[in-house]
Amino acid sequence: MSKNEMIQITYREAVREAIREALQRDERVFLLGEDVGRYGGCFAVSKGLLEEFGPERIVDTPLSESGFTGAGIGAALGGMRPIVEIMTVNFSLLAADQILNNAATFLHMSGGLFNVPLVIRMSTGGGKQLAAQHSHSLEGWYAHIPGIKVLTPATLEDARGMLWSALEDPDPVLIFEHQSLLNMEGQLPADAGAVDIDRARIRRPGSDLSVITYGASLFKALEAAEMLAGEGIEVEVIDLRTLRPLDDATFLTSIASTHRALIVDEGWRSGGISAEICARIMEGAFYELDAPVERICGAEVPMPYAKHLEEAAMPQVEAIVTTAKRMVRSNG
Amino acid sequence: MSKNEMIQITYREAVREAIREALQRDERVFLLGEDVGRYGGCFAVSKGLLEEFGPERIVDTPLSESGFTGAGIGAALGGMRPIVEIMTVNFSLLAADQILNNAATFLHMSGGLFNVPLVIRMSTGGGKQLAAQHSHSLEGWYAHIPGIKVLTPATLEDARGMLWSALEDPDPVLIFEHQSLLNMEGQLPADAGAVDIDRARIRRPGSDLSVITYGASLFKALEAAEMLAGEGIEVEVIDLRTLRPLDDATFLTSIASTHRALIVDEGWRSGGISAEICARIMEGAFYELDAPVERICGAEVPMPYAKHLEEAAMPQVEAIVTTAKRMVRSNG
Amino acid sequence: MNAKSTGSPSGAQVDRVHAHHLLHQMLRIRRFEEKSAELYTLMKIRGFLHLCIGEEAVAVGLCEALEPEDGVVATYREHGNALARGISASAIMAEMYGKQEGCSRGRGGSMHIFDNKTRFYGGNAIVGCGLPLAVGLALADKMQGRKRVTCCFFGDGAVAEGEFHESMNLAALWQLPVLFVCENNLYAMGTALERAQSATDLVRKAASYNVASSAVDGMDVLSVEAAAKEAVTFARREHKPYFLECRTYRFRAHSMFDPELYRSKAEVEKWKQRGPIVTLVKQLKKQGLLNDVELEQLEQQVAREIEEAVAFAENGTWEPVEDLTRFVYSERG
Amino acid sequence: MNAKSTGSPSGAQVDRVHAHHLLHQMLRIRRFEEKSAELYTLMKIRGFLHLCIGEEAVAVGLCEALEPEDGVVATYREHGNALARGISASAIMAEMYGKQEGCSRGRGGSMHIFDNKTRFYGGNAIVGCGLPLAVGLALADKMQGRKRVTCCFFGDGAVAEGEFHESMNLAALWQLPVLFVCENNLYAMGTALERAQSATDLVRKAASYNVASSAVDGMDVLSVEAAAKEAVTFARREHKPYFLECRTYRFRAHSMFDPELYRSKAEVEKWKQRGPIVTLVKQLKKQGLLNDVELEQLEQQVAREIEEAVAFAENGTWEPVEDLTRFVYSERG
Ligand SMILES: Cc1ncc(C[n+]2csc(CCOP(=O)(O)OP(=O)(O)O)c2C)c(N)n1
Ligand SMILES: Cc1ncc(C[n+]2csc(CCOP(=O)(O)OP(=O)(O)O)c2C)c(N)n1
Ligand SMILES: [Mg+2]
Ligand SMILES: [Mg+2]
Repeated sequence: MSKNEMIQITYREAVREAIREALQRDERVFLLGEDVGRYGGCFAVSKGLLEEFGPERIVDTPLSESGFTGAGIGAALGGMRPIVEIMTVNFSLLAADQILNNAATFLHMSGGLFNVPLVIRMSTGGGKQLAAQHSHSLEGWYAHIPGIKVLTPATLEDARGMLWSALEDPDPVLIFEHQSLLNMEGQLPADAGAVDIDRARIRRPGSDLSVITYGASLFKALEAAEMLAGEGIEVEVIDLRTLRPLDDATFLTSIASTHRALIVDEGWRSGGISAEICARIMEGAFYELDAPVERICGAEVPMPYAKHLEEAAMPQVEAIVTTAKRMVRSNG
Repeated sequence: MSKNEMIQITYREAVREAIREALQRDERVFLLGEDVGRYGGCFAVSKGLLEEFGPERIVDTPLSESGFTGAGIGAALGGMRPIVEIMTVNFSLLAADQILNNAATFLHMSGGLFNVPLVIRMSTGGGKQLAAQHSHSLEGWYAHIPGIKVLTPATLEDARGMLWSALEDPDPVLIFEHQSLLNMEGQLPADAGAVDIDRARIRRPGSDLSVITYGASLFKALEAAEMLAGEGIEVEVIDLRTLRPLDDATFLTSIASTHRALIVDEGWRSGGISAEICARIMEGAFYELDAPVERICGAEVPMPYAKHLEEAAMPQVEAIVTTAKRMVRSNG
Repeated sequence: MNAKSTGSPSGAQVDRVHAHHLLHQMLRIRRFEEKSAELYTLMKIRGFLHLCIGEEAVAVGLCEALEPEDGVVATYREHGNALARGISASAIMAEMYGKQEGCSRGRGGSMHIFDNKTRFYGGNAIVGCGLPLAVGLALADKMQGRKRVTCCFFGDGAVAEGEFHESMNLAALWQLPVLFVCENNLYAMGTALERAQSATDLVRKAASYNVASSAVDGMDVLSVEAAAKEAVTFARREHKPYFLECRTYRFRAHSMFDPELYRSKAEVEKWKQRGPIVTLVKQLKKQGLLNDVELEQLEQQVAREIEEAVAFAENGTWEPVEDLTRFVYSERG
Repeated sequence: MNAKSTGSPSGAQVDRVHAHHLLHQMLRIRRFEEKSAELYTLMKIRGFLHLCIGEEAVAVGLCEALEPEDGVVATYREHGNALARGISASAIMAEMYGKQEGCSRGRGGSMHIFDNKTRFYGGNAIVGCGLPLAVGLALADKMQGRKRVTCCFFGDGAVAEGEFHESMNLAALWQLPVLFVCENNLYAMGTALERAQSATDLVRKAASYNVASSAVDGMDVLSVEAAAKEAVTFARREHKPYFLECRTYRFRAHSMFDPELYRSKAEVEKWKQRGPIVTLVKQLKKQGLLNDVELEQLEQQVAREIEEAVAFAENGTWEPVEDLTRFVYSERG
């Protein structure tokens, strides 16, 4: 395979390739979670890995989220590099104690003695009509916790590249993979590898408005930007990529030239990452703003099952377009 | 006892009186939690109640936070009005699944059929050198969750009065009692009773700066306000009282006359309730602001044990004074 | 696995009318779910759809043993429990269509069936999360001096969750009439019981909490019914929990996205031979309690009911989008 | 409660030097904690302070059985475990003073003692949260082909937590050499075991996970040591978990804020008669293995160590406030 060759790949496959590469590169890496092995992963992400790497490295667990997440922390303390998979973000609440009270605090409360090089992957987000116990977007909520890092790969490149960087990180890293992106297909260099996990990225440059987003909402923002461009409005679309630590420099710089910002976040509005972005802009770019920052967020409801209600509960392209137009055309 | 008689009472006693009154008024009310009975409550809040009301209504539980919180939800569904006590907010993470995935969503996912009239009380906050697994302020974090209400009584009046209103609420209500307030003593009318749980309160009027806070930080803000008054700066101190739903009208109105706002929150800064307040101000009072809103928050560290570090990790009067002065004297 | 059956053994004489009733109930579930699978491929039903085909005897046998005032807590694989409990096929079907005439107004879908008339508390899609609820419902009954029983269904997979442990202990400690019904179908998604539990004899676990227990052949509705009646009677009379393991098998995939790599076709076929419906039909025919005409009549009755349910769902209406944020908090007034 | 002791029964002949060593270790813990209580009233130590006075035999007996490369996970009542494991009294005392010379730099305090040289992973103050960690540490050993054992201490109260259940199952399922040591002192704060567990025989619980187990008289250090050695040998050789219940008693309050309303003075006195130090002293004297001079020498040696520890802590320094946000993330480079 030549170096510059591009391959056609899905998000799901990109994550799988990332796991496979990690397993090959570092024998301390293993995958731990419910149905990651024989079943092939609840979303078929780890399909085939058991056959390739065997049950010692692709470890099926019983339904014990707190137990196996804690075991992941222990294994990390014991010198391994576990990748813990929690099927869906809602289930991770069963492991919330281990994540906040142990993984995030261990280094600090031991006065720097014991770091926890653990990666936890989970699926997040709505759009699949899975209703109130399988559809939430809690990555912004987890981003409140010091001691962990929170990654939200949106693109194929990040799906493929963030895992290795996370595994090289000495501290616990949570990776949120949006359910609705798994089937997304596109081109990726055959030799795609690790990417940085520190910086946001401008996915589309523009001068009229900064749209700050991440995860599956990125593509809605890009679609909206395309439509807006048709009307002469140039939107700069920023993919946060990492919600903790939050790279505010990138969006503050953008706002210094656009003077307007719109945040698009699938998570619930109140106290979500959208609020923190607002606050950072307040603190870091107040005098640059021509108009107040606005937010398009998930409705503050447990996710409903019915398709039309679920759609109404999530940020949509139309709302981004309408809001962006209003913001740009108003004179702040 | 005459109607207007004032009694000397501590915060701890005020909470106890509230529980006692609820037990007397409504036979569906009972108290459920670890060591609430024979031990008298880990912070002695429920001392004496077992003797008065018996083990059927003051129910000691094993160490099973998820189990007994879930049992509280079930009992509420079964027509009772349980008060679940979780000793310390950090332990509530063991019950996070029951709180978010069940209590907060039950009404919605059942299409309005089943509401959950449950009250969960827990202690919160730092200042007692209890370190990284007993000292956090997660009330602002819980305020992210639709379907629950979040109360943070700071005053004796609220400690005494919020419980009954919470019990009359048809939906789950979380009450956070700050550890460091339990010994606070003061005067309260002998017949003090229920208070509203919907509105913030201005605890000290002022025209130069709105200080928005809640819980134990309220008293730091009031102390700072006193000192600032000595220097001719009149600070308006707002006690949020309820973090969800957030009464933004009160602070937005205040800002409309002060044009400056400072938020004081013991919780971690990023993505805390301070961020949401910032965002609401951005959205609702942007054109009123003479200067960017500022935040004084808990440092983003798991709480350290050493006294001087713990103090440094929490908002302090001095920082409020300094910041307020700078904000008022600068010309935005 | 050899299921030791307790309670009335199969082959015993049963009342004809009652036998037909049991068969009818199982057929309702079977045909309802077959229809649901079809509607799923037609995209009328979306989200996750978990079928209990093969496990009908458990739902039917248990619900027969319950009184109307008893409570039920179930899982995301709960169509059978809901139908057997008496929620109408129409309300469930409309729910899966996402229509506001659905039992949960279309907000819950297949995984969140609720009903207050039959005291059906979900439809819970977090594995294990229903168990503490059942404990609390029973606690409320005890506190209010009511003689009700709370029946809590959960799978073999749920036994590994901490909440199983906490709930068993609480129910036993507080002497609460909770009937813990483990629908042991040998797999949790793709994880076989012996890969999930260090000790696979689940009844032994009950003993470690001092909870009375038994296991029953979950493929034989008469055995299940008998065991359930004993268990419910015990719970109600003694004011104590009871753990009933029903050994059963799901014939279909875990959900609609499951290539079933973790078990062999032969294993599935073997269990299908012991299917609860074929077994009962064979037995009743042998005993002269059922003939082909009667069976056909039952099938037609069921077909009509399901046709009506689908029509009801099709004719159902969408809740207005403006109502999205209703039911986050109760409406007072 | 009648503690059935297993392993070498008390009264057996022991090596003199070793016996003195065990006594010395227990005395170190006892005097260290007595001093800590004193320093607490002087406000040199703050936060929660949980003393293990009365339970010294458990910490000492267990740590004797461990190899240096083994791992230890403990609770917030862990001064004894830490001292017995070999963390210096000075480092622990400085930690409780909040000085940066403390074993956790003063960031942890009494509830969070850590040490990497002795592989002491806390000092965990969420009841039950250490058990999954121990499983993971043992999993890492298994994966890396090391023959180490992980010893996990926890109280009787922790048995009610879901994490106990999940951890026992995982360790047994994966055949991991975790030594689960239940320090059963009959109370979790004010909650007596029989108010926390529907079945109070904890060893029976282990059986429900197929985990080998035994109970030992936790007031007799020789019995504990013998049982611990058997358990550690089993875990290391068989690559399997072991559950050891040590029946013991805490003589002091749960923490420094505990009026002890939940138990009688008489009960406490009765247990004090069986205190691990008085028992061992009596036995050794009877066997002619200890005389008053030797005892006094041991006491003096301990007193010097503790004096030094206090001096070390007093002379320790405060970490600069500017360093507050260090150790939230690792420092690279
Ligand atoms: C806490 C939690 N973890 C994981 C899942 C995903 N999941 C749904 S069903 C299931 C298997 C459950 O197996 P079992 O309890 O045996 O019930 P069955 O599906 O066999 O009826 C899993 C892992 C979930 N819903 N909740
Ligand atoms: C999850 C959790 N719940 C509650 C507490 C408060 N708490 C601290 S120690 C304790 C009692 C624990 O009893 P046990 O496990 O028997 O240990 P012991 O204190 O007797 O050594 C409790 C309830 C806690 N630290 N963590
Ligand atoms: Mg199953
Ligand atoms: Mg104890």
